[in-house]
Amino acid sequence: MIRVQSDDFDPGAEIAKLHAGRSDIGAVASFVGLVRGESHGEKLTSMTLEHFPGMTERELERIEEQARARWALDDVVIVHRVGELKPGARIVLVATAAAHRAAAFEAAEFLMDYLKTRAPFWKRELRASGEHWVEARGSDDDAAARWR
Amino acid sequence: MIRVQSDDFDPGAEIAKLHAGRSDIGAVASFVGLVRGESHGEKLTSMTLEHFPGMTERELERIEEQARARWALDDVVIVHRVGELKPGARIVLVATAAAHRAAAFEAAEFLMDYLKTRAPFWKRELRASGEHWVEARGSDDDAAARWR
Amino acid sequence: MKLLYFAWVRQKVGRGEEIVDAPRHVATVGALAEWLKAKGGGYAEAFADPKRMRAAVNQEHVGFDAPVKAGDEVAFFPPVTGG
Amino acid sequence: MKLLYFAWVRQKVGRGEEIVDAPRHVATVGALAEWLKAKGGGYAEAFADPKRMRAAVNQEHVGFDAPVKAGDEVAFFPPVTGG
Repeated sequence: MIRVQSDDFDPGAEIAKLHAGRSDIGAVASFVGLVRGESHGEKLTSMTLEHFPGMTERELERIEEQARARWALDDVVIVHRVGELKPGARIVLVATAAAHRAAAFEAAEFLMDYLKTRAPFWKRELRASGEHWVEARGSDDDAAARWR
Repeated sequence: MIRVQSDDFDPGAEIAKLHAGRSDIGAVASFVGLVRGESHGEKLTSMTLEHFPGMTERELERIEEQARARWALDDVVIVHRVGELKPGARIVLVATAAAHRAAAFEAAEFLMDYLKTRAPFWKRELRASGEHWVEARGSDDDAAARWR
Repeated sequence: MKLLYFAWVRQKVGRGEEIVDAPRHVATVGALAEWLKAKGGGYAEAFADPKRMRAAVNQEHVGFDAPVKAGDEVAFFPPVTGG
Repeated sequence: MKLLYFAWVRQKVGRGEEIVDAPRHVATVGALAEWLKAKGGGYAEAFADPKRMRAAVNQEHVGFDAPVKAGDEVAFFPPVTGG
């Protein structure tokens, strides 16, 4: 299940939904990404997330499909926020449910690595020195490349 | 922070506590382990977790210390339940907070692998055929060995 | 052909989308980028360095050698930075 | 010396803890296990296969070659299965 929204989300509720009423799931791994209050040595006032409506959802669905093809997952949830976010705010949640922990952990890491390099979101930071688009990091490409 | 208890826990509340009021944390990785309703092809009635009071807490603290020595973690929480649990019930939570996702994910996996092979808990299953102590799995030793 | 621009590409070009009639020889994403760059002004600035630019045709990531044709939706944007 | 037993070791021995005065030659965890096994009955059953047994001295995991002395707390248990 994928969702793109400006509203905040509740990680505990999302994790609980993944395994509610089921007893075949032994493991739920999850990841929450948060806005950090500092960037390039400057205090961050806010971060604004722009995206490509339509393609974002399709790309997240493709990323979910790839994870499901690769690991025996019982369920997957990806929630990503857009719009203006303050330091400390939640940006993204991925959670994976599986019979055993290795699949759940690996799939959650895969989802984050692919999301970081494939999903059409762009971050703009407002700092003391003005507005700056966040530069893509080579380390994210490297992280994604290990799954090939 | 480590806790051993018979009561259930709230993963969302634990995750939120890790980063509440802070803006230096960019990543929270977490894992929830659940009781599966089937074991060895039989329906599971319940699972009872026995532990070594005192040593359990010390061992979990040692595992947390090792993770903190290895990764730059802002916070760690480990909650493990004991007593009788029904299928679908939560058994364990580990959550790690860090500036970036790689450290958070790796530390959470490390904590689970070490907990599985070092923390003095023992599972007894009640199934149709009677009571059975869960056998330690070689795959858990292998998972723990990759951190050496 | 419908063109979409995101992030600093949008800011430099000065708009988020537009409909264009590209000449017939513009048959790839790369040729389209060159043709837009030749318009000068904000386009020249946005398309100055193809290495900093990514593209999608009909909402699929593609390389600059991918074909484009009338009716396609082509998006230009920087490397993504979500998550 | 205080002895603790957990999981099926506890069930086979028939108790969770006991205080023992081991003879002086019982100076390692392994020697203690052998001495307990020689008591027969549930002890013989519990300590039949040392490969299935783990130990802790004063709440630290140890191997069977670890020293034990009067006043120590020694725990015997199967490989752990938490998480």
